[in-house]
Amino acid sequence: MLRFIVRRLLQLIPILLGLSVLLFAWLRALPGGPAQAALGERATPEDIARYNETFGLDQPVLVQYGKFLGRALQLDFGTSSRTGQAVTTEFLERFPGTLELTIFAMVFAIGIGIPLGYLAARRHGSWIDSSSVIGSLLGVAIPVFFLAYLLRLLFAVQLGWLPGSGRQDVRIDATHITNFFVLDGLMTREFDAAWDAVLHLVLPGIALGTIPLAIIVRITRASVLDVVNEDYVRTANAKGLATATVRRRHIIRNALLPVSTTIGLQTGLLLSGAVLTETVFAFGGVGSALRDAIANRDYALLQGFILILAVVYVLVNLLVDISYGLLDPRVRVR
Amino acid sequence: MTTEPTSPASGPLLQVQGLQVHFPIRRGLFVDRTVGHVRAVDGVDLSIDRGTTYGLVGESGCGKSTLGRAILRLTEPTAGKVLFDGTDVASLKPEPMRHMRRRMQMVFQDPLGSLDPRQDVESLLAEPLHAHGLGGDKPAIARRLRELLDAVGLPEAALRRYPHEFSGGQRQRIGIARAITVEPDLLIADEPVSALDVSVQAQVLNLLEELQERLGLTYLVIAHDLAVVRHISDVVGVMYLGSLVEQAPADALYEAPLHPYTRALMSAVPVPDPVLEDSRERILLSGDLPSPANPPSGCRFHTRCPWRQETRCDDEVPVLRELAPLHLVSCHWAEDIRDGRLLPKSADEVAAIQGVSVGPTGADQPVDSMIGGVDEPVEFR
Amino acid sequence: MNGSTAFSAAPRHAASTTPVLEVEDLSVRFTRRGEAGTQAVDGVSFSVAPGETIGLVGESGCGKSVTSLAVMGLLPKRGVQVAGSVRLDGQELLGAGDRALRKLRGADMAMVFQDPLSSLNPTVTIGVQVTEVLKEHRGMSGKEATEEAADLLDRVGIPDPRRRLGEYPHQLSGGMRQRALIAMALACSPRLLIADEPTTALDVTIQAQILELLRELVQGSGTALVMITHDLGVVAGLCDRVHVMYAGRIIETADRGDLFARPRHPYTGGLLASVPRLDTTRGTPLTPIRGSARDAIPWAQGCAFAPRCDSGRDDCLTEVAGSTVPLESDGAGRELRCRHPLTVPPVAGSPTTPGADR
Amino acid sequence: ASSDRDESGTAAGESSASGGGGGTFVFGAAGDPTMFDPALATDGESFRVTRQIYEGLLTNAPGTADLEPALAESYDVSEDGLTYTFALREGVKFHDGTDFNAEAVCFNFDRQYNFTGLAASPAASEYWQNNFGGFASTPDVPSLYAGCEATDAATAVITLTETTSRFPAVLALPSFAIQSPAALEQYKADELGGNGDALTYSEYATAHPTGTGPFKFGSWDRGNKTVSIVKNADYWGEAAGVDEIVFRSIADGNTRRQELQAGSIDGYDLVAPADYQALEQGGFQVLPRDPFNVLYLGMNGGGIEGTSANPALQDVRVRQAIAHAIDRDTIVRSLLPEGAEAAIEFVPPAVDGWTQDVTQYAYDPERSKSLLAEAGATGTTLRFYYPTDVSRPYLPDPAAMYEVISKNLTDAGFTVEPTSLPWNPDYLDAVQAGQADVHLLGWTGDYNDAYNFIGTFFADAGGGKMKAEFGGWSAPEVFSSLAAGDSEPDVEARGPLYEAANKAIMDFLPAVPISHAPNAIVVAENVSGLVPSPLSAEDFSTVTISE
Amino acid sequence: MTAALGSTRRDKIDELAARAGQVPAGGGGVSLARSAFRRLRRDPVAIIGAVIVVAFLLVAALAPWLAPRDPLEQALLSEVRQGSIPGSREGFPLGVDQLGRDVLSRLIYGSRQSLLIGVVSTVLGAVAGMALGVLAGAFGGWVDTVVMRFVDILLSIPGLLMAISISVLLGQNQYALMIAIAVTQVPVFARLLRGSMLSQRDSDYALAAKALGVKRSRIVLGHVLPNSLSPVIVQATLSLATAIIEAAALSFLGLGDPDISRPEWGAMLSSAQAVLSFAPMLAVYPALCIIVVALGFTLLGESLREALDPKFRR
Ligand SMILES: Nc1ncnc2c1ncn2[C@@H]1O[C@H](COP(=O)(O)OP(=O)(O)OP(=O)(O)O)[C@@H](O)[C@H]1O
Ligand SMILES: Nc1ncnc2c1ncn2[C@@H]1O[C@H](COP(=O)(O)OP(=O)(O)OP(=O)(O)O)[C@@H](O)[C@H]1O
Ligand SMILES: [Mg+2]
Ligand SMILES: [Mg+2]
Repeated sequence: MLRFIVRRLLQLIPILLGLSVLLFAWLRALPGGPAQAALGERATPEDIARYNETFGLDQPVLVQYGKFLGRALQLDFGTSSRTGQAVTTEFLERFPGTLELTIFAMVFAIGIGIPLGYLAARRHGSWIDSSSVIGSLLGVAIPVFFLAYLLRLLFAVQLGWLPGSGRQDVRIDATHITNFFVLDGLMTREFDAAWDAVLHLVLPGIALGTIPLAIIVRITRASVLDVVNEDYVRTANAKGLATATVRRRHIIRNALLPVSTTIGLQTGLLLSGAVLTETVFAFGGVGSALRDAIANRDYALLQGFILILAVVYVLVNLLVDISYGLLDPRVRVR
Repeated sequence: MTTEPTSPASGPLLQVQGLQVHFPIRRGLFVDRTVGHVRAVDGVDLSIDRGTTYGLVGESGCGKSTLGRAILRLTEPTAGKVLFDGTDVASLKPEPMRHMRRRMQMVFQDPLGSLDPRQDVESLLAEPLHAHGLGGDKPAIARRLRELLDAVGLPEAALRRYPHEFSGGQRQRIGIARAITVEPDLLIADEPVSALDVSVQAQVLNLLEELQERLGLTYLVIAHDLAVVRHISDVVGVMYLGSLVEQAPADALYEAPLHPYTRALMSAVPVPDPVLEDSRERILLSGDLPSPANPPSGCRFHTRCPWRQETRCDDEVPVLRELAPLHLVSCHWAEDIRDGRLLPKSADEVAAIQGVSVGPTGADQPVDSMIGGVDEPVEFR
Repeated sequence: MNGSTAFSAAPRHAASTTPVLEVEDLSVRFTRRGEAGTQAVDGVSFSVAPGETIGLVGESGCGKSVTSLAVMGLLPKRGVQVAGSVRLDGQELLGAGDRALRKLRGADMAMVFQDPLSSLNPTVTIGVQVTEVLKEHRGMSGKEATEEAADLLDRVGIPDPRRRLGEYPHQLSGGMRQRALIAMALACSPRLLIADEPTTALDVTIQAQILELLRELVQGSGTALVMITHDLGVVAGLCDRVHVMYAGRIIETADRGDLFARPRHPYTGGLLASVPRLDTTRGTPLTPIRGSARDAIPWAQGCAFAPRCDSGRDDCLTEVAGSTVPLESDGAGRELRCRHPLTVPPVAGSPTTPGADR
Repeated sequence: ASSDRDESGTAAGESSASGGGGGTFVFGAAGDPTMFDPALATDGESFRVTRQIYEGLLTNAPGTADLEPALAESYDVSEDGLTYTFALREGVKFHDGTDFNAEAVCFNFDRQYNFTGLAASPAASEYWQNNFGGFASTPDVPSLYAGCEATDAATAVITLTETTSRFPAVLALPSFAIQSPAALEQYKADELGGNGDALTYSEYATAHPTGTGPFKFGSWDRGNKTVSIVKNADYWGEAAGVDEIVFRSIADGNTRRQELQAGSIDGYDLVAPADYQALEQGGFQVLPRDPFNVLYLGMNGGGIEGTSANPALQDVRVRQAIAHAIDRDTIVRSLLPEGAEAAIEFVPPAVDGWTQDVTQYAYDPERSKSLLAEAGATGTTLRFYYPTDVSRPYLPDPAAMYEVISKNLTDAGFTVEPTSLPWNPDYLDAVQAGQADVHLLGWTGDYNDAYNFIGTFFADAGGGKMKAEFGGWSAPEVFSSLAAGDSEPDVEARGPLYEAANKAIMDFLPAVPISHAPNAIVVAENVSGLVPSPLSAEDFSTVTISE
Repeated sequence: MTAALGSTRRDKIDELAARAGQVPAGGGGVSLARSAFRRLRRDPVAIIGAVIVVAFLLVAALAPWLAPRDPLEQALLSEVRQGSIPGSREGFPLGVDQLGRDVLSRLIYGSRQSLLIGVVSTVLGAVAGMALGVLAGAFGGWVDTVVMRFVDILLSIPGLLMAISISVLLGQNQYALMIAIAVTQVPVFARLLRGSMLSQRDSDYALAAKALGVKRSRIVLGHVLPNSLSPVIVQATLSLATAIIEAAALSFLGLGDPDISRPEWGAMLSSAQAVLSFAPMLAVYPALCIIVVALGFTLLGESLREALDPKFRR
């Protein structure tokens, strides 16, 4: 097991190296380069030269890359040209929000997707089945800004039940320690703040969760359909087990194996930046930071975030594989 | 339709000497290291005379298919020689090897799986001709295909059909037809009938015999059903855990099996004859086939052998020796068993003595999570 | 420990001759949207007495499994029409509620399937899969059930049962998996055991072990056993009575000895002649039945076997005879569905009718 | 120089609030601020916050672009226009308790003049360099600033090196607000770090901005995208009407509107013109800012090396054809909010120097066609650049504007080849490097002086050419008329000079002015006291909230 | 009489007997694709999907004849009141957009561009991904490792960022847009095909071909590849739907086709969001089109998945 984990972590090295080369090359290939981006349209050639000298950009690309790598190894990914903060600091500020949002979205997607997928499979061909297929498609095909608009119109504007954007009500005086607002609220016993932070997750969580929801419904449905035709389900029925036992122990348990992989992959995708959702919900997470960085050509931040997110992505996949091994004794890692 | 005149029948067509196939078990931190071997085939010698049939039996996982494939170099042998008509197949370079394949063909166990589902019968049968540049022009090829279909008893209409449209027996006929398209000398049939119903099985067996007669083919037939093997073989080899334990002319083997394993195997085959079934003595073996990755020491069969003796069996590897003319056996006590000087123990006794333990033979395929579960990358959120 | 075990010495219904299972005129039809229905089982009747073993034989696709699933009530609910009557100890099963059936399944009737690996849940330990039956039907507590399960595994010949209880199916060898399945089936000493090709996936030596085990169990406990197989050898060794099926119907029924000695239906004869035998010498040609089961015609048009039959005459078709080919008594303890049965016992090597192959 | 910098303006002026009921006012901003040292800031969202915290010597009168005293109660200017003497307000204290005085004023100007290193880079001190030129450390770059002297605690004298129309108007810009020298030193405001590829800002700029304004810095929660400022109880003027203002950054316009409708914010900026009606019907107060901007279609004659703009535009008839092709009235009616007007020249009518008396190019596609035919340029392909992902006060919906103008041009016989780029930096880079044949851009004035518009656009950028955005047009008559206006110290005398410049420009037609459009800020029904500023320089201290 | 009858029956049995042991009756051979197609034809889900897709393809092809008006014609000039332009108007079945253009005509013409984007970017992505997949799947070993690591790298970059960086590098135009979308699809196709090829590579028929002496290149390209394609085909149908959706997302970010006059659903949708508050239908129509087309492709894909599944093969 440990070997497996170490092995996977070691595999991360070539990925990160490749990715950093790619990113580095990409940024150097852009017209204008970092200096132009930082100094803006007004920059004279002398300004650019001065800037390049200051930040060592006049050196050969290989030297620059080496320096970049050296710093990156110490978790120093440079400074955001937009906010002037260290990229790592910026990430630590932004990631907790995204993580909270992702967790909420996945809880939403899983909580609804699995039962719905199961139901659709068991009522194969019925209206529940067809409407779950079409409904999940709606989830994928509705552009998020439109969905966000509708959700907010209903729940924030018309009904006034839920906050429509942001991470926490500005009128609540909350203490932030970890930047996980929910966790902070619990830690400081500011339960109203924690609850408020949870409420703020609902609408963006739903908007973000629709795609994983749709995919989970589909995979669950397909997987349950496969499993109910398996011989061991027939065996379980032949043993006269109660329907509930058959469902829980023999159908759902096995049907969830492929679903768990999907859940992991989707979590990885969501973590790497819900750019649009965070933007339309003014949610201070990684996604909106990425978008700001793009809009402002904040290359250091892009570079750093993408590298860190790649690590996150791989780690999530590693977790998926490990949990898959835990769920399925056949592939238990050695 | 005759085989091209073979060189004066000097010696056997196929000779296998000390053939080994070891599959490495790889495991490792960053770079895979080999931590052990599955000894699927572990030193097999055999030879097959022209125009005869060699039957190979043994239990699942004992290495029959691997041996068959290694002979055709579909799996690379680890060691040993495969002399086909005097040429060492194992040392041929890829292109000469490809040409050599024209003379040695294979019929597979799973008739459907071995036919490309996307090819119709015509292109299935023509493919080997094209591959070896045989068959001449179009009309000639068409003629040849018709001959082939005729030989395996399929109507001409079959040409434009696809494998999934045929019944199991017909599919196997197609597989056989394809194998004989290039007029091979040797045909290795890996469990050609075990996927078929008995009545169909009989049809295919008859077909194989008929073809041998007409074309002078040499067969290596692999099967786990002793009755089938006996039915078509001149010489039968019995394999256990990667090695031959007994080899003899079919009749001799069935009349007087010498190796304990052969005896057990024979007594275990159900016979459609209640009288015989009720009367015959059963030799039940305890436990399962040990793992070829970790074979028992000494005589490989000693963990399940009802005749196992305290001496020799556990640590001394028996060699294949000729006990009667052409009758080879690898058992230390073969003479004593034959002459009834040793009596078998019951399966329970053996199990008790051996403290049977069987390693998992189940599949532990590595799961590449990257292969599974790919989904649409809708992540534009 | 709970006293009553699966195969304790005295059969509970030793003397009783009332059948455990009576199947009467069972028909199963699969219907699919937009497709012609498949009559998988067509008026099958048979019964099994306690301690008796009957065999259902026939080629692939002739309806053996569907019959057994219908008896167990395990056919899918939709797209299937079942008719006739299935009685277990006099209790009608067809049309019984799901709940009632679940009570009976596993407890009074049990089933062992062909492929022991796929029939076991890969993600649940053997222990759980055995104990869940005990808990369900015998109301045992966790601890009791574990004890009992270990005992069961021991009795079906799995060494070191306690360790095995904690293992997963893939960690067991094929023979042991099948033993575990049998242990589950026998957990509640069922009155009826259906074994659907229980050894087909196994090696010969393992098959022999399993058959031996079944033989002992049935003899010891008075359980009625329905053995489904296409292997005539298995039937010859195990069954008391044999029902030969073709295209969804029983075409011949006889006691074991009778059947093999004097097959009457050309199909049965053909089957026996197709099997290569250990005691024949090389070169003896086999006499297979020509064609394949695909070539059957619907029973409504006559004898389904007629297209492949060498002794077929024109009255094998309904229109000629005016009625369907009936299953009729054919001497003591025999039934036959054939208008032109065999007279000469087929011996391998001496084909019933000339001009066999193709 | 950039031709776009609409959100700069001057800091809040005297408070006129009635000292309302307190409470928290939540305002929806369109983006995150970068930091709060106005001397180093460049973006509107940062300035919106610093305007409430700091004050300059001068400010703009509420609701206008006119100058008004702030920390300076009055000033005198010498005859030659080079020496300005400011009489400072007394008894004013910075938020950290230190005194505001002439020393502090000079400290601030000297600070910027003495920037070195990273702080002197254009990325950091953009406003100083635009308005005052070079630094003490860069003698080769001329500086407008000569020095500052605190003659007594309440008198500061600033001397200049040349006469310019910019001064003293620039003093109302937020960049030249007066910050606490003590705090600047304590929190090392000038120690800009340079780590990796960018500047890092000081602790002062991110956590301890200290001014004299009606609000003090509260906190900045980046994760929640909010900045909070709290009422300065010791403010010298009228105290703020609310206890706290929270600026929430909400990038998406629809989200801002819905959040206002849901009641979670009390007001927001950058209201989409399409939303005016719905908001007003919903009981919200849409407060339009007087138009103080211009939208134009830039044209490029290809006079810049390294670019390949269309030489056909060299012909004035082709440029006139473009001007006649554009249907300004329809654009104003259908694409711009109420109160917008068609532009006949590059300054809004409110600015001195505007004149009716310029050559006007009425909508006349037939005329365009004939002009084109005359010039032999029928079917000329125009590479038309327009920005995406942006909404400017003068250009609320660039895509729609592009579509209409492109249709106009096509109707007049041009062929249009569109290019769209993200606003910053791609679009700005591209058009300012002269890559477009025609492009959409505009300008919001910084202060009320015509030169701030036309000078910024069309002055000689060196070598007798306009800047690259305008394809390096060489128009000596335009250059000389502009220079005349800029160097006239007498405000009254500048008007006619600028009128002449406007005429010259419209004759030469280096670009086509299209419209002056108002934009609006919106607040909830219960908010009062917010005066919209044409410079977007709203003072939030006058805001009150009623229950 | 009976005899005569009897003899005809006899013939019938002979005929039946003759048929026994022969290939099934019926017309010509049915290839796997054909039999899958047959199954599709019987599947109501597939029919719905196909009808939708074909309908939209027809609309796209016949746009000039179907559209009631010129999709570019702006009716601004006749308007006097500001703010009243988008919305319903007499003579325009679905109303007009902000610039007074006929929404119905724009939707009809928009199907061309949207479907084009879907098809081109899916084809590009599939071809590039498949090339990688074939490389990895056919050669295995270190080629496989290198290719798959590269694919991992692609996968770990958020798709949106990748699309943006590509449009920055290539400049903004509709081809860059299509390439940007295609690139996000590449790793999916690559992984799918590789996985599928790995499993097919060890199949009996590939081994059989090798045993017959067929050349390696022919085995890979002629046997393994075609048989590995069915998951790719399914994925391609699904990708068609997602490509259209992604184009809409990129339009929303201002990274769409710069020639926004050319009607395209994604661009229509994103420009409509400026007037959501009072003309929501402007967004609803293109959104519906996208959803319905996506539904069509998805249904088709899902039923293809079943039709091509070897499990259902008979
Ligand atoms: N490619 C391979 N890699 C590793 N091990 C293999 C491979 N192929 C076969 N083996 C192992 O080699 C042993 C012999 O396999 P082989 O297929 O030759 O047996 P067999 O006698 O043909 O069995 P069966 O009757 O089941 O076909 C088995 O233990 C099998 O697991
Ligand atoms: N779920 C089902 N839907 C439709 N047809 C079915 C279904 N299950 C079985 N059949 C059909 O019923 C017939 C009988 O099948 P059954 O499984 O009973 O055969 P069998 O005798 O058990 O064959 P085998 O020896 O291959 O197991 C076959 O033609 C089969 O195609
Ligand atoms: Mg094998
Ligand atoms: Mg069956």
